[in-house]
Amino acid sequence: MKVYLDNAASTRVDKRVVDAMIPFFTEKYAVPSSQFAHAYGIEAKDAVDGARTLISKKLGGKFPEEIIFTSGGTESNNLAAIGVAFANAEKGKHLITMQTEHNSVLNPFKRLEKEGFEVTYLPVDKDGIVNIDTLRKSIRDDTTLVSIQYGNHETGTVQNIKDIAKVVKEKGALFHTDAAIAWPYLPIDAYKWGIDLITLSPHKFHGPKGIGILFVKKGTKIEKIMNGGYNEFNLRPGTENVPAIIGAKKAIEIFSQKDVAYIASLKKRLLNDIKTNIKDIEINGSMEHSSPHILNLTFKYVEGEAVSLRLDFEGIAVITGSACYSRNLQASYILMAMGREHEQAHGSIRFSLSKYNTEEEIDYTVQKTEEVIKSLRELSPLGKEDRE
Amino acid sequence: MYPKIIKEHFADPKNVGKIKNPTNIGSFTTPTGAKAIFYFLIENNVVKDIKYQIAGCPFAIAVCSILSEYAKGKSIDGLKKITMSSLEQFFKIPQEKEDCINMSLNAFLNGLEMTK
Amino acid sequence: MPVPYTKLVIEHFKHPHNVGEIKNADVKATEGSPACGDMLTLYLKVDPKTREIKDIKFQSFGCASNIATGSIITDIAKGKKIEDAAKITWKDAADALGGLPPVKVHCSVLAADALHSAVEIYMEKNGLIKEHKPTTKEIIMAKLKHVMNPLTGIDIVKSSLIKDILIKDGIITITVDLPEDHQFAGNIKEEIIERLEYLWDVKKVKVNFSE
Amino acid sequence: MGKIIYLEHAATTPVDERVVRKMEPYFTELFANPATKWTSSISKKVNEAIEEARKNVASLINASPEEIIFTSGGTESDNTALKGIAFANKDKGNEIITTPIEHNAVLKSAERLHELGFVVKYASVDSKGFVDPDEIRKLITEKTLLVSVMHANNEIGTIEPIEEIGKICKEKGVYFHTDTVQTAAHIPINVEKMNIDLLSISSHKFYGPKGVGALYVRNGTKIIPYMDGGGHESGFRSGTLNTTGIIGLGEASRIGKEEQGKRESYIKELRDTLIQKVMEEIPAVYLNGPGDNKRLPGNVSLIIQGIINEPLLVALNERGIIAGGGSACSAGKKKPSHVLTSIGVAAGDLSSVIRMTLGKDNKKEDIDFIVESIKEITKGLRNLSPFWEEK
Repeated sequence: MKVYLDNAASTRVDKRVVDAMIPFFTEKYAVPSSQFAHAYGIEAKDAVDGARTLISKKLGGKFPEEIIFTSGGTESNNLAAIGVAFANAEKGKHLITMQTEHNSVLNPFKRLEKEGFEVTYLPVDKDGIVNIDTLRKSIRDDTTLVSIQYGNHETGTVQNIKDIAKVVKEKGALFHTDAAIAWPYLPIDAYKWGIDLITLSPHKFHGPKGIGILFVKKGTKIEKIMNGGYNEFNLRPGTENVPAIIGAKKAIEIFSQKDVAYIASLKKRLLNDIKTNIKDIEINGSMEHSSPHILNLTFKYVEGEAVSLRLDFEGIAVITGSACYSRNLQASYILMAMGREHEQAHGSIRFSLSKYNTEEEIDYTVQKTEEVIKSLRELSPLGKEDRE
Repeated sequence: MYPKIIKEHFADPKNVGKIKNPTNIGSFTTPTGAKAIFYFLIENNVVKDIKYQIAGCPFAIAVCSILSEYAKGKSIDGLKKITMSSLEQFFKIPQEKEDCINMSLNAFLNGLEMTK
Repeated sequence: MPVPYTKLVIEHFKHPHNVGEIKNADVKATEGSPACGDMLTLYLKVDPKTREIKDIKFQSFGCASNIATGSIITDIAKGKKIEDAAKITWKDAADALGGLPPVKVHCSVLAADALHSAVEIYMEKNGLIKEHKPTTKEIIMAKLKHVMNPLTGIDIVKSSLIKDILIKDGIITITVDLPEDHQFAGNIKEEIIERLEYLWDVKKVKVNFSE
Repeated sequence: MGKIIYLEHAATTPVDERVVRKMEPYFTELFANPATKWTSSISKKVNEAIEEARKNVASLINASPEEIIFTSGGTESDNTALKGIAFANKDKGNEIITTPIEHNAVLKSAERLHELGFVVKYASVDSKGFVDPDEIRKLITEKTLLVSVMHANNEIGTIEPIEEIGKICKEKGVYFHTDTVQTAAHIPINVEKMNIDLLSISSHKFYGPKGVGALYVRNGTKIIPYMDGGGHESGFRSGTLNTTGIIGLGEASRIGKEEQGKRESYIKELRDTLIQKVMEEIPAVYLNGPGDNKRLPGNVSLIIQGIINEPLLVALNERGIIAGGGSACSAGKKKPSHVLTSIGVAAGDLSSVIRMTLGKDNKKEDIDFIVESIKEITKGLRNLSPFWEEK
């Protein structure tokens, strides 16, 4: 049996999405910006504008021009962080983010530090949740941007971005959220909640790769980070990736909340059965505030890469929070920020589900995980005292 | 990504476990909590038996297994000369896995160095 | 497949009305700049007694919407009293065409501008303007906003090419911030003169270049 | 609408059916994120396909696979080349040399660098759009970090003497970047022979998908990454790899290399027939850029005096002929093309330029219809024009 449980990394593109894209490869291939020269370009432009209207509406935005298409979530996060920081540098040079953000947020902020900006990296509690009072106290007069991830990519922990946005607005800063993992699994309402910038990544919800979205609320001061043509309302140059934009639109159109409920039921089944059958596990992340498709568990006394490779032998695709026990600690900085020991961080495995998974697959996964953990623990010198 | 030999030894590691009355024990723990322990039975400078326990990644596990197979019946003087680069005869070492492999090798060499 | 033009626009574009030159026109007015690729020239023949537009024609060096607007606006203006023709707006023309794409406003508006200029020049020439205001820097600036800077695609005022304006004894001296041998210097000079020389209190228009 | 004759291949090309077929499985079957290569065998397969694509792209320009970085397109490649070199080497100097006829992705990146304190020098071009290698040589000082000259111009088709420029850059020890967005897979490129250190490629200009491109970076080049994130592409370019796009680019490169010679001679023949016939049939028509072998195989750029291009394009479009005026990227802006002003096109002719760029799927038998259509429409428009008097 083949079981794909790495949907937080990337998802299968829905067949309907591919079908919607194909004509834009071979027939309606024109560049939308050359609209007045020919009808092909107009059709492409109409299709792209239609996508903007739909996506903006779904996010609780008001204008199609609030949707900027980029090459992916990473570029969207780069554009949000660097573009807003530089455009508002006259007002202030203090920025706030969170220790457990995705690298595509953290690294631009680190670069900004080298450019003379000051960055506060907010800590999180053991569940990975940021404290709103701490945030409130961190916002200063010269704070221009606060960037807090909606759902965490490794643990699935979800921040209360509604309340966070409120605090940020009260203090007069701009608020960006990286919703690449959380949306559309969880709701968002840009205008009502007071969110200025939102990062989305269509390949995380059965859309194509190579396309990202940045929602930029009308009137938000931001500048481009790539130079070239005047595409995307002069905020992101380069020929529009029309087929991918159409694919993203289709993926959003067909995404259903029924699927979300189904995925949540699978996650519950997976967790309960693992808990029943395998001892010495720990849940990483909040149970209460969690993305419905992500479950992160630490299996004590074993190493994550060994677990995931053994599971891969059984046809199950999962990832570990740490690629390796020793030097390469990059991926587990999230668990470390949540106060985990190295040993705990290293045995962590992320299961991430999608609408294509079945109950049979979950049962198979539980059975194989039990076998793999048992076998690797037999090899391990750790934890013998506890077990024997 | 994984060399064939690593994949094979990881899937089915040889000589796993403890030796009841070992002549030599060597262990190595990384600052991040990974750990390998080698148990040796050495007679007349020759490795008669060897076993190990390991909590580590596939490379670390496979290297323990490869070393245990290789060492059996060999003189410890020769085995002491094994370095990271001599492991290259078995497989190409990826840079990002050096630390894990080093851990297993160090536990092995520490055991050989132990005089009892 | 739709071009962003209405059927009526395409119709007027393909078969424009009132095309050509009136040889003995009472007035001729040009708007736009050939370098920017949008220009419209309008000719009027007016009955001196009734002040009705007897004949109206246009020539276009412009885009499809420029041509279509020229066609429809000349239709609308024909037969109207000259004072009433002055009241025809770009919007009247656009509405009559069933709408124009927003990006095309600036080139189609030239037809309305040309009509208004033509009426103004006619009234000026025929002493129909009752009260004359003296030409001020502000008036000159407003006129110069119709002269395009081909380098930037925006007018010479907005693109800060006007270095100095001097009004003395009916002689206007404009200094343009371009070298005299610049590839667009000639065009800009010509257009500035055309924009200002007909004003009632202007005897001469001089254009100087910096450097 | 009936038959379509597409003449805007310099703006974008249709994706080759073979390329689409190659991409398809990577949407719905091999969709895993290739970054998790240590733990997932699906990712491994995806990775192998990506490495295959990298090899094909490398082979197109005679580079090594590890010198190819995948990007989101030509614009990102150009941005990365200019800014990446400037920032990484600012301890050595502060000068960049380029030309006034580059694509906006290069020009605007250079302008941005100028804002940040770098000195940007522009080599002039002659009336055909050629850069003089000797002028480049004279412009290079010990503070020069990078020379960026496009391989061929997208509007007027001029193929620049980049081999000579590359040689000069090598002698002088400065990096040489060339934007080959218009030439890759269309005419031969050899980074070794041409002494190129950095080179930009855009997939959708040669029958590959949009949203993907590549940057060639010669081994040992000192450059810093442009996008910050999870350290993909050996830490150079972050962001989940656009697998389908990359596979598409790889396949388009493979086919491109295989069919380049055949396409080049076929398209050139079409080009020359079209130019010749239009100039014979219609008075007062002039060719922008050079003729013959120094011109991009598919590029036809003409001044048709006495008319402006927009109504011509709309009327051609009514007949199913899709052509362009100037560059697609600045269409919709009133500003005249920087390329046309740089080669000294007269003010009155700037908006009389029509560009037709031919592709491998254009048919010989359509040429007469194209010529006839331009002739008829031009006649009508000239009748309207205040500038035109039949000579």
